[in-house]
Amino acid sequence: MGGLYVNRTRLILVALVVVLACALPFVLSSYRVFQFNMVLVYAIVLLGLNMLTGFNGQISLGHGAFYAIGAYVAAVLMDHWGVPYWVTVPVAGVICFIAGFLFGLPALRLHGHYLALATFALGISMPQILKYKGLEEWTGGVQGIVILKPEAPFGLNISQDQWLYLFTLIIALVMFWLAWNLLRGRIGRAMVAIRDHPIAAEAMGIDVAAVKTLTFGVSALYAGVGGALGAIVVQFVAPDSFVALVSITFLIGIVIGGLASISGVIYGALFIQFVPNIADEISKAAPWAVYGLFLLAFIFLAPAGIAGFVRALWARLTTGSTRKKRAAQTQET
Amino acid sequence: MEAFLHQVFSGLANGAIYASLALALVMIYQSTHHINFAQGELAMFSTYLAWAMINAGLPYWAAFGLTVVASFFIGLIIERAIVRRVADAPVLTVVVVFIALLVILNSVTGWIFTYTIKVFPSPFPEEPLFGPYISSHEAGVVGVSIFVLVTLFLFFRFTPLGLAMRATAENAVSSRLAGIRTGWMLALGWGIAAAIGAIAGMMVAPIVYLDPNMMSGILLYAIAAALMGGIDSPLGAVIGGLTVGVLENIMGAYVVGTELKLTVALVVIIGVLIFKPTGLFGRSFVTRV
Amino acid sequence: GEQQTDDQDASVDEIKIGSTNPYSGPASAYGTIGRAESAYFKMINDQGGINGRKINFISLDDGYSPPRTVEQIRKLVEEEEVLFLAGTLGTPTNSAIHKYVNAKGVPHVFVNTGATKWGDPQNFPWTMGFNLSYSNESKIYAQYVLENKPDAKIAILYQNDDYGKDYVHGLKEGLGDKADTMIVAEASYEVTDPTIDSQIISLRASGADTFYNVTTPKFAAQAIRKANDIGWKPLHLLNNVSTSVGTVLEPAGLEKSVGLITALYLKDPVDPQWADDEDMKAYTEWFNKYMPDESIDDAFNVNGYIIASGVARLLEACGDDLTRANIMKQMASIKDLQMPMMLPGITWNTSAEDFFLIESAQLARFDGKEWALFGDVIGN
Amino acid sequence: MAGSINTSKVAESQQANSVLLRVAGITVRFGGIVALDDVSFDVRRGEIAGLIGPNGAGKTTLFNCLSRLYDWQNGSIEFEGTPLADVRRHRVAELGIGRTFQNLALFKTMSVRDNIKVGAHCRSRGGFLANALRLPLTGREEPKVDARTETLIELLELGEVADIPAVDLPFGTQKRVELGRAIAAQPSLLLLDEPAAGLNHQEVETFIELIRRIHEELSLTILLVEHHMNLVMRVSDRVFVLDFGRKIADGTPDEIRRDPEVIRAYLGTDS
Amino acid sequence: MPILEVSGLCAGYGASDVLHDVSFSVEQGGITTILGANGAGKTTVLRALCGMLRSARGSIVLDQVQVNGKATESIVRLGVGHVPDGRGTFMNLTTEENLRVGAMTRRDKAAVAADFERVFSYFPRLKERRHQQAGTLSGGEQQMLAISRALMLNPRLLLLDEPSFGLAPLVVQDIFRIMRTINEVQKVAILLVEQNASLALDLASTAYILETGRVVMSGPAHELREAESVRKSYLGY
Ligand SMILES: Nc1ncnc2c1ncn2[C@@H]1O[C@H](COP(=O)(O)OP(=O)(O)OP(=O)(O)O)[C@@H](O)[C@H]1O
Ligand SMILES: Nc1ncnc2c1ncn2[C@@H]1O[C@H](COP(=O)(O)OP(=O)(O)OP(=O)(O)O)[C@@H](O)[C@H]1O
Ligand SMILES: [Mg+2]
Ligand SMILES: [Mg+2]
Repeated sequence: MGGLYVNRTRLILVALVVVLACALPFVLSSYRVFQFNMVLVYAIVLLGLNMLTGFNGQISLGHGAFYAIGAYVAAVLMDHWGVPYWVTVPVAGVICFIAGFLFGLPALRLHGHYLALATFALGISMPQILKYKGLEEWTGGVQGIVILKPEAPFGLNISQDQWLYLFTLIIALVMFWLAWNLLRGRIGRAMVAIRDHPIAAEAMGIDVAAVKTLTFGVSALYAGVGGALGAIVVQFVAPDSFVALVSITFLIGIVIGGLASISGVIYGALFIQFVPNIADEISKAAPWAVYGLFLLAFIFLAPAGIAGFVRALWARLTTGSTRKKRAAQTQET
Repeated sequence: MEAFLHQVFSGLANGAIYASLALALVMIYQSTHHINFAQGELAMFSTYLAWAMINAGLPYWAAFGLTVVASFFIGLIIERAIVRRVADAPVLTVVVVFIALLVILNSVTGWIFTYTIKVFPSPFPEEPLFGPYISSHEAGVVGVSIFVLVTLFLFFRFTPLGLAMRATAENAVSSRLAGIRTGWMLALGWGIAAAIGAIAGMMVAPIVYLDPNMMSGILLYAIAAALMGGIDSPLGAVIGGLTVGVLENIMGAYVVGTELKLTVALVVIIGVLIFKPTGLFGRSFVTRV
Repeated sequence: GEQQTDDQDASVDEIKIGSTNPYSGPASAYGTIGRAESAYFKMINDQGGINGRKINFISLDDGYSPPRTVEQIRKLVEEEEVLFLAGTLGTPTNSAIHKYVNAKGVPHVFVNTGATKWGDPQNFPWTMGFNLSYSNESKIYAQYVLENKPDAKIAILYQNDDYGKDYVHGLKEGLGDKADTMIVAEASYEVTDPTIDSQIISLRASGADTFYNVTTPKFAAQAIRKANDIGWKPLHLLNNVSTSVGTVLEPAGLEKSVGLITALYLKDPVDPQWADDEDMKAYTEWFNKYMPDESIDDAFNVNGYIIASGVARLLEACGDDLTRANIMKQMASIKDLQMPMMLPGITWNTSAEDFFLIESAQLARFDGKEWALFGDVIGN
Repeated sequence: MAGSINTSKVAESQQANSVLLRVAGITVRFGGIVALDDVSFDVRRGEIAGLIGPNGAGKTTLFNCLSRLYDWQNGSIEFEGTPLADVRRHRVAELGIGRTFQNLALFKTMSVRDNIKVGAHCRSRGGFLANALRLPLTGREEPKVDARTETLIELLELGEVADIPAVDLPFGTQKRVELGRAIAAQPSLLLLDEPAAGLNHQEVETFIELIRRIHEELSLTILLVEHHMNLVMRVSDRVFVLDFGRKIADGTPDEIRRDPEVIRAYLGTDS
Repeated sequence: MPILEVSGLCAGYGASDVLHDVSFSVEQGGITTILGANGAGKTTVLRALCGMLRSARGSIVLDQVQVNGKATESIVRLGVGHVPDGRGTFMNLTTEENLRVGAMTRRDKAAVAADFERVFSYFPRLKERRHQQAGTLSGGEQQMLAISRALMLNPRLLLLDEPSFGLAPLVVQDIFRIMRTINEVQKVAILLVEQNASLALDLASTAYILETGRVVMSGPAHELREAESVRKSYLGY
């Protein structure tokens, strides 16, 4: 976490990635643009989850639930009230923030595996709640809701896919910027301090309960924004889109990408978006087995996540000094 | 009233299923401090082994014994070959390894044995035990769970090996400094857990049928049961399992209906945990500075 | 959205067809359907293809997750540029792409679920379902009950998803005004439930004398066995999804299955009554050659086999006019087609207004050995 | 921080000898164990008070009460007139009580610099929104925290290791980081739990200098638990002695050194 | 004939070494002490001896057995008790269970029982706290427990990393008395790392001074006691 110095190389790198990301929809086919659009969506969700789990140390196996809430908020708003798609995104964020905060309150009492279970339970229950008769009028029950795809505004001469991608990209950049600010400042330090030693953190004057619940809220907010964007991109929400497996996939994303790493969520998002397809191409008989092997391979080759791997590589390339290397091990990019 | 009793008994029978897998979870927790998400699939895989042996003509008990032994070694090998490599990694990394194992086992089993359900025989007589309430097999499952519970309890409480395993799970470095072969303790923990899982699988399969997804639902309940009972307590696992079984039935039949019964049951469990954060029978450990 | 007209050039010697199936994930039991379809096309290609063209059947994994279906279908349509889609499996998954494929004008046929919405030519002219719709099937049972047991007290067990709810809805429609009085209990289950014992106990306790069992194979077997074990002997109506003798009734116990009633339209490879049937011989021969590692018991394979043979049949009908418009046109002009592995007398019929392929079935009662068909073929 | 020297000197002379911390009749039980038994004492503003006693006498337990980690069954603790019982845990630091931990409680993965910055948490402002949006407030606060941190790093000679994760440092250095973290909160009362454990003779000498220096420069009141008699006796103005949870003596170091009860229970003869 | 003979030991954590070419020995039944400043590498030496550092190179001979590269537990089973830096308490086990873990390698039930009584007589506090969760013991109590745990192993060679750490003066005196006793009565050889140089040099026969990972001085303890530099840095007179 320490030494988040914004040096020039890093700035250039970030700028390069952003430029590349902006250029993407103009060089790739619509279908690929759609895939990368989902990568951005996942990256936002993973960023929130990593904030909670990686930085703050609260394990969530149920973030799919907030992703679902975000998606449904967007879908219901658009479907029932004709709310413009871009309005639904912040609304979904706010609603999920509240939901996350409220869930975070009882979660304060639970630690480790017990918290993991509680969040997992949330993930498992969500499809059932979405199917529930009493909510059917809004949620469309098991049928789900079909959403219309937005056109590019201001008479821009670009396709819907390109526009949606850019729209998502802008939001993603904002979300990354916010997370970056948050994590490198006073609150970010407090989050990590709580993860490393909650008792000492409290003795240092950190309101552990408040930081934890708010982190839960913010993390749910990210999931909700991601959910809303995901719903708009996929143009469809249904309970079956938000099964417990989704939450597990998000967890895989942050671990493979790199716990407590901001850049890691991008790697993680790429992994969860593309590796299942690769697995499918390798075997129709047992694609899951292939997927599992990929997981194991990544964990073994990059135990600190892809971000950690890249960092170590970078450290080896740039300096031979042991000090820096050591510092890099726990620093984050 | 009769229906109510029936629901309770059926809940107990289901609960015994959850308990049997929960015991395997407690076993692995005690010896590694992890919750093994692949435990259910491991049990399922073991049960397929037993099924294959029985199909090949082996008598039930021979297949049973061989399966338990084979599962022990499978657990051992998985620990040595795979889990060992992430021994020092953060919990979540290990969780991902478990998930990888889960999907691999699930998928490979489906591939080898196909997804059609299979009948798995019961070692217990056909006739029901208490009228229509509970079958002999279900009663048998309860009995087996209690047997495993008592064995585990005695093992951890009174044998040096049990103590060595607990010590290893808690502080591997200090354990090595006490001369404990921690590598073997972890492998042994996996082995025993896999063996218990195999027993659980063979007890469960006659009731739910054998298929590659047989355990995925049960695992969820078993985790809930183990945590509600206290993840370090074999007794808690059994009582947790039975409670979850009954609770779920009563919720579904009389309180919230079947659609939300799982949700509500989970809410109740979490409620219990909030009230008692280490589970009903879990020991609470103080961290002091 | 823009409508694409990249119909395939008739001169090509390969026809690309796209599909999705859950090969991974909790629904991977259905994966065998996709593998059966692929195996069938392999046979077709081995025999020289259709009208001299090989079939390139690209079936992708969607894990039964709607967002992934959208992604895979877009890949098939936009990257692979398949001529059409066939046999995509699952209601939520197909719902997710329903609008997309119709906007794109890509034929989306033999949709492999029984939801009613796949037969709506007005709004979705490019989509046509395959199965007898769940609601039509339900209406057959409703009619049967109304005729044979007018004062029945019905208890329903259904899977808590669109498949289950479609069935329940269909039954209620079929019963009409009497639905409220006749249906005395409903209980649902989740696919993750280990057992449905509790539900069976509740349903029995409702005093029902008729049991409408809307479950997938594993739960169907559990339900049949459990009802029997607790001594509940209702008129037991079992949905067509789970009529496989090999994978449902045998596990449940053949003697416990006696008296089950269902609506059939496919032949079951394990049902002894078809042992000497020509269709079945061809099927078995194909199966042993092309799917040696799979289980012949599994009636899901029949589903894949028929869909694939339907697709082959469709391509034959299209001749050299391999345009998307022609595909839909041929799809919508099937008359009294008797396909292999379909029950005798159950034919396919479609028209520009009628996008339901299979609309009839025949009731059957399980006699402990085989499904004894009785009554006429019901439906149009 | 450096600038505060003069003003605080004035304040100190005004308030000299006023009671900063009052512990009255504190009793703490764990099941059957009585860890503290009716313990009372005062710490005056500006002094260095030593707290000694055999192992398990209850010294750390007392510290844990002062930072509200433990609840006590009887008695009261007042800090600057505020009853501590009414103060929530995370408010203790803000109130002016800082501490180090006997067994180290650093934020392991964080760098030395960040550890110290966390220490300054209670003296800076800016919540989630201000941080995420980089409101002007953050722009003002962060540089202040940075500056204070750098001053402390210099004071404690941690410059060499400032970017290294705390967990990789030798024990003694970690103790210094903890000290830095504690004083970053600008406490008026500093609780040190065995700060010199594991230091050799020369290091203890250096440490005594350091203690005196921070006491002076930061005008702190210090309550010190230590088994290193040389250190305690040299820096303390007064010493309290606990044994089996009970206070058995208090007085100047000289008085304590001669107290037969203390010699019997704690010091032994050859020290 | 030394029970422990170390030569050319290099070891570290990660990329660079902390120890450079360290050589020393402990005589059979003797007491050797290693002194050194904070971070000099004393703990690292003890860790390397016990096979806890993969990076360790050089030769370590324990009673004529080359133990380099052996697993920690195998080395321990040769009769090496280790009171580690940081105490290594099993926080969630009881005091008694901690001690039972210490005696895990032993089969002689009666002797173990006797040793229980012995360590309880050394540290009556532990007996009182017998069934308490060890994690809640006070710092000093945990230190007593760590020493006792090592004694329960009935070692031939005892490695002590700052045994007096966090102990009250009286107890420190006790500990050194105990060390002397077990050394004399049970012929346990001791390698002592200690900050209280005065006591350590009194107890030990041989001493080594470690500075930034190198042995800079060694010899009979009483001689080192007189050395100017040792007096200034470690003894304070
Ligand atoms: N949470 C707790 N549960 C049970 N007993 C406790 C707890 N905390 C402390 N104790 C007991 O209270 C007594 C006092 O402990 P404390 O840590 O205050 O001692 P101390 O004076 O700091 O000793 P040391 O000098 O060894 O650090 C000890 O005997 C300890 O075992
Ligand atoms: N786990 C570790 N990871 C990385 N570096 C370490 C680790 N442990 C110790 N070091 C480094 O190795 C060097 C020697 O440390 P060691 O603990 O051996 O010193 P020591 O002489 O025992 O000091 P002390 O008196 O503090 O116990 C120190 O510079 C320390 O930073
Ligand atoms: Mg203490
Ligand atoms: Mg050391």
